[in-house]
Amino acid sequence: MANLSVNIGNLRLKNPVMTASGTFGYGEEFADLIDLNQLGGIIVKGTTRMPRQGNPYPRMVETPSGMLNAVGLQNKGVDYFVEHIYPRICDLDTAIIVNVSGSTIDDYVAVCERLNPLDKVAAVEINISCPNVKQGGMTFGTTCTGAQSVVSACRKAYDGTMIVKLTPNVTDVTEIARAAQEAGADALSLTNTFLGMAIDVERQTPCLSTITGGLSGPCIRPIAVRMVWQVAKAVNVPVIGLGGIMNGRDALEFILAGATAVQFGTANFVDPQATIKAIGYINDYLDRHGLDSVNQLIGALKA
Amino acid sequence: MANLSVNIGNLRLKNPVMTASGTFGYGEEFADLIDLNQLGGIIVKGTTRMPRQGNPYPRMVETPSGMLNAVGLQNKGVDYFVEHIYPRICDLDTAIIVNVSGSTIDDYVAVCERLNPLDKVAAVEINISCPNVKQGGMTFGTTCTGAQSVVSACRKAYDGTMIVKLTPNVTDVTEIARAAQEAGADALSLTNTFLGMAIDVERQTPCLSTITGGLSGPCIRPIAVRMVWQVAKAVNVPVIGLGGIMNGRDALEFILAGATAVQFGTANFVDPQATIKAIGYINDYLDRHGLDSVNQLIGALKA
Amino acid sequence: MTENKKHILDFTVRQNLRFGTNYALLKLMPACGELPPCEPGQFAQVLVPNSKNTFLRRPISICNIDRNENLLWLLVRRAGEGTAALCDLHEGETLNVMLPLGHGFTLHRDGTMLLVGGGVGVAPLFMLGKVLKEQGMQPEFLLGARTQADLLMLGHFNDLGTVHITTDDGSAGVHGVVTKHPVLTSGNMAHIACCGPMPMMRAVAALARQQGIDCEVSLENLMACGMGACLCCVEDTADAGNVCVCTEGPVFNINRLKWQI
Amino acid sequence: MTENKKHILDFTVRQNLRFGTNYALLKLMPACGELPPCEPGQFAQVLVPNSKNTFLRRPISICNIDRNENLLWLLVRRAGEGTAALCDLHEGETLNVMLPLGHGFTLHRDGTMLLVGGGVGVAPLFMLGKVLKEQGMQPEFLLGARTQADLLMLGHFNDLGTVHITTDDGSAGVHGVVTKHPVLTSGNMAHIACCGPMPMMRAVAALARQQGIDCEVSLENLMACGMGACLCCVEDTADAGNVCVCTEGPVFNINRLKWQI
Repeated sequence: MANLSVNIGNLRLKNPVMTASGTFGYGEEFADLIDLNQLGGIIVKGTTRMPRQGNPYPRMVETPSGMLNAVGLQNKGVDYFVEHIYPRICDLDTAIIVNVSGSTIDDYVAVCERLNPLDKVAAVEINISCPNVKQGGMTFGTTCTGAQSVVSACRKAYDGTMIVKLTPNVTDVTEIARAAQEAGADALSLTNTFLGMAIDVERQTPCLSTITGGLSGPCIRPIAVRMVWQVAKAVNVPVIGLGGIMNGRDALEFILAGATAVQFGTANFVDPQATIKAIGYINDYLDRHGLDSVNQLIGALKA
Repeated sequence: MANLSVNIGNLRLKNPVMTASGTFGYGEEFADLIDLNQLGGIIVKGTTRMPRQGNPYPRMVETPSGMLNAVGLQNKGVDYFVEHIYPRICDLDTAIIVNVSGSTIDDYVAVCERLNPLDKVAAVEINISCPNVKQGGMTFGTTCTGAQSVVSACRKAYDGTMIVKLTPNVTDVTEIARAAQEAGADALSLTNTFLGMAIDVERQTPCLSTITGGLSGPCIRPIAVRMVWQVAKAVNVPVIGLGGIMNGRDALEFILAGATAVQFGTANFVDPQATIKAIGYINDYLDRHGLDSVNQLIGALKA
Repeated sequence: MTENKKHILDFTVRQNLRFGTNYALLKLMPACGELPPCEPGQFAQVLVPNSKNTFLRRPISICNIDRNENLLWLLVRRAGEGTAALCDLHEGETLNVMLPLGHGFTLHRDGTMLLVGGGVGVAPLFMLGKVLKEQGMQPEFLLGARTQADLLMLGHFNDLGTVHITTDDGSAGVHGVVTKHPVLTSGNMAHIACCGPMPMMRAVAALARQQGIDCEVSLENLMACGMGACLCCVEDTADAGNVCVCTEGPVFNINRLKWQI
Repeated sequence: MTENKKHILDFTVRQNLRFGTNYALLKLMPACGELPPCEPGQFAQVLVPNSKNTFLRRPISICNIDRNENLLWLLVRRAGEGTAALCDLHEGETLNVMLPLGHGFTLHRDGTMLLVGGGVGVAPLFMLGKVLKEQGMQPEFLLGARTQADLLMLGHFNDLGTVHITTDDGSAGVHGVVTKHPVLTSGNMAHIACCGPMPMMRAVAALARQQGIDCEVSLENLMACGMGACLCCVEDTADAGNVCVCTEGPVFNINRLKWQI
C-alpha cells in the first residue's frame, strides 16, 4: 500500500481523489453506493448567500462524450447549509470543502464569513467560473482584475484554506492563475465547464432554456489537461485538476501534468463508484511502478 | 429539390458544404469515393511560403469523440502548389479555396501575392489560428492587434474573396472577429482546433511529439456552435461554421446558429463520404420543413 | 413509501423478447445475489454498452420484479442510439444497472384504481397492477397505442384484471386517444395512475382534475445522474419550486405540478 | 504495383473464428457485389461499431481475399477497446470497411522469399504467400510468437510452403525470437518480407542489412484517415522526408527508412 496522501496548502487529504462541486450533491446521495470516508475530499455544491431556484428546465443535454448543463446554482443558500446540512455531514472522515458562488463580491464575502467559523469545513472553493448565471460567476474569472477583486475580498473574510476555481474560457489561463495566486489563493482548481451550446435542429430551438450552458465530460479532457500543465508551471501553489476525469488513468494524466489532487465531476453521473475505483487504480499503479508515494507522480511528465 | 446555393461575399457556392483545410488533402485523395464536383467548396491544406516538413511523429492521438493532431503545416510550399497541384485541380466544378499560413506577416503576404493571379482559386482562407507551429499561427489570432495586422496586410495583397479562420482559444471570440472584419475580411470561418494535450500514463510521456496539439471532432462541437452563434450576431460578414460536424444534422446546428456555410473536417477521416451524405440530408430537411432555400435557415434559431 | 437502498449491479441478459422492431422486453438476472426491494413506479439507470454516442445512463422504468425467477424486466422502446443498443442486446451479455431509484406510485387500498398507460409507458403499470392484485385489490387498465401492434404485453395485463383499450387507428378497442374511452368518465374510478407520452398524461390529468379523480403521473424529464446530484431533471412544483424528478418523482400527484391544464 | 481504386463497402460478418481470447479471424462478405482488387500488404480501414470510446477507423491488414467464396479475411488482435469490439462481432452483423489502402509488398520473381511474421503481423503474409504460390514461386515462412498458442493460422501457412517457427518460451520450434532462427542466416534467402511488432521488425531489418538481403517491412504508425489526407502517420524517409505510411506504405524497403539499425 503506497502513500496516497497529498497536501493542499495546510490541508492534508488522505488521497488525491475528490468530487467536484455540483456533481455529488452533499455526498449523502451516494452513501448507499460508496463509503464516503474513503474519499480524499467532497466539494459540496455551489453555495450562495441567498437561496436560488436555478434556471428553468431543460437544463441538460447529452453531447458527444459529454453533456451541457445549465443548472444555475440551484441551492438553498448558505444559512440552510450551515443550519441543516453541515450538521449532517460534518462528522464524515473526509475533507468537506464548500464551493462558494455569488453575483457580487459582497455575496462571496458574506458566504465566506458565514463559513469561516465552521471548523469541520476543511476549505472553501471560490467559484469565479460558473457559466450559468447572468451576473458574477464566470465574468469575474475571465479577467485578472475581476479574479483579483473577488479573491482578495474572500481572502480577508476566510482564514482557512482557500481554493480558487478557474474557468477555461480564457485566452491565457496562466495569467488568471497568477492573479488569483497573488490575491491570496492557497490553491487553484481547474477547469470549470466550457461555455457551449446545442440546438434541436428539428424544432430549431436551443436544447437548454438558457441557450448556452457548461460543457463537461471526457470530451474536454484534453483541453483541461493542457491548462493544468500550463498553470502548474506558472504558479507556486498546488493545482487541483478536473475536467472529464472518468477513471484512475484519467486522474493520473492530470497528476503527471502537475496536479496535486483531482476532482471527479461528470463521472459521478455515469459511474457513482468511479472515485473509489480510481483510488484503487492509483494505488495499484504506484505499486506496479515501484513508487512509494503519489507525490512522486505530481508533475512527473517526461517532457 | 430546394435551392442550396449560398453566397460568401462575392463567391457563390453551389451548396453550403465545404471541406476543412488539412482534412481533405487536395481533394484528389477522395476522388475514388465521392464526386468532388458535388461539394460546395474544397479548402486545400495550409500552404506556406516555403516547403515545411511539419512536426516529428507521433502527430496524432485519439481522444473521447475526437482527436489531437500536431501535423504542423507539412506542405510543399506555395510554388509547388501553383506549379504542380493547381493545374491538376483547377478544372473541378467546385470552389477551390487555399488556406494560407505563415510564421510572419511577410510570409502570409507572399503566399497571397503568389495566389492572387490564379483565377480558379475562388478564395483564400487566412489561417491565424494554427496551434501547431512555433511561430505565427495562433499567436496572431489571439489578439485583436495581431489579427488586424495579418488581415490588413493580406487584404492589400489579395483582391478576391478573403476568409479569415479564427481560433477558439480566446476569451472573447467576437472581439477578434470584429477586428478581422474591420481589417478587411470578407468572411470568417471558425473554429480552428482547441489547444489540448494527452498523456500516456504508463510511459509518463506526452502522446504527441509537440506535447500539445489541436483538438478536433464532435467532442468540441458544442463550444464551436456557441462561438459561431456569438460571432454571427457580432459581425456583418458571412460566417462559415466548423468544429466537429459529422453529418447533415450537425451542419444544420451551425447554420441555424448563423453560419452561411460549413466545413467538414475530422469527419472526412471517419466517413470520407460524410459531405455528400450531408448535402442530401440538408436537401431532404428543407423539403420536409417546406422550405425553398437553405438561406431561410441561416440564423433561424428561435432563441 | 419506504426508502429503498440503491444498488449498482451487473446483470446478465437472460432473454430479449422483441415486440416488432421498436420494442424489446429485457429479462435480466443479477450476476450474483437476489434482486433488491423495488416499488412500482421506481426506475433503473442503465449503463448502455456498445453504443458509440451514448455517454450517460438511460433511465428505464422497472416493469417487473420476478422474484421466483430472480429476473428484472425492462421494457425498452427504440427511441435513439442508446435505447437501440439496449433493444439489440444479445442473451448472455452483461448490463450494469443502478436501482431502484425515485419514488413510485401510491398503493391505494380504497376504491378502484385505473392504470392508464400509453406506448412504452405501460411498463411500470404492469408492476403496479401486479402488486395491487397481490394485495387483494382489483386494478383496471386503460391502455392506449397507435395501432394494435403497438399494444405491448397485453397478455400479461389481461392476467391482472380488466383491460380497456384504445388505438389511434381503431385497429383494436375504442378508436382514438385514451381520454376518449368511457371508463375514464364512468365515475367508478377513485384513483388514476398514469404513464405515457406527455400529451397523453396532460390530457388524462386535465380530465382527472375535471372529474375530481385523484391522479398520479410518472414524468420522464431528461436526467443525467438519476439520484439527485446533478439537479438537471427538475420539475417546477406548487409547494417546493424546482425539485428533482429522479428523487421526488418520477411519480407526482398532479396537484403538486404547475401544469396549465 | 497497380493503383487499386478505393471503395467503402458494407460487409456482413459471415464467420468469426476465435483463436483463444485474444485473436479473431473475421470472414466478411460484401453486402452486395464482388470484392475489389487488392494486393498483398494493403490494408483496410474498419469503422468500429458498438464501441463507446472508439472514434476513428481502425487500420487492419488484409489477410486474404477468398475470391471463390467472395470473402475478405481480417485477423484482429484484441489490443484496445476498438479491436475488442471487432473481436466480439457476431455473425450477421454489419461492418463498414474502406479498402484497399496503401502500397503492399513487392512480388519478387527471382530468388527465394522469406516471409517473417510475428503475432498478428502474420496476417498480410498469408495473402502474400498465397499470391506468390499462385504465381509459381515457393515462399518460405518464419513465424514467431510468444507461445505455441499464439501461433496463428499455422495450418493455412503449412498449405503454402515451408514454415519455420520460433517461440519465446520454446513451446514450439526454435526457442527465442525470430532472429535466432538459422534460416535467416542460411544464405538461401534473396528477399525478406516482414510484419510484426516494431522491435522484431528492427531486429530483422538489422540482420537483413548485415546479410545484404533485400528487406521490406510493414509499418503500423498511428493513423487517422488512412488515405493521405491527415498527414498524421508520417515516417521519416531518406529520400523524401516525412511521408504518409498510409499511402507510401505501409510496406517500405528498409533502405528508405532512417532507422538506426
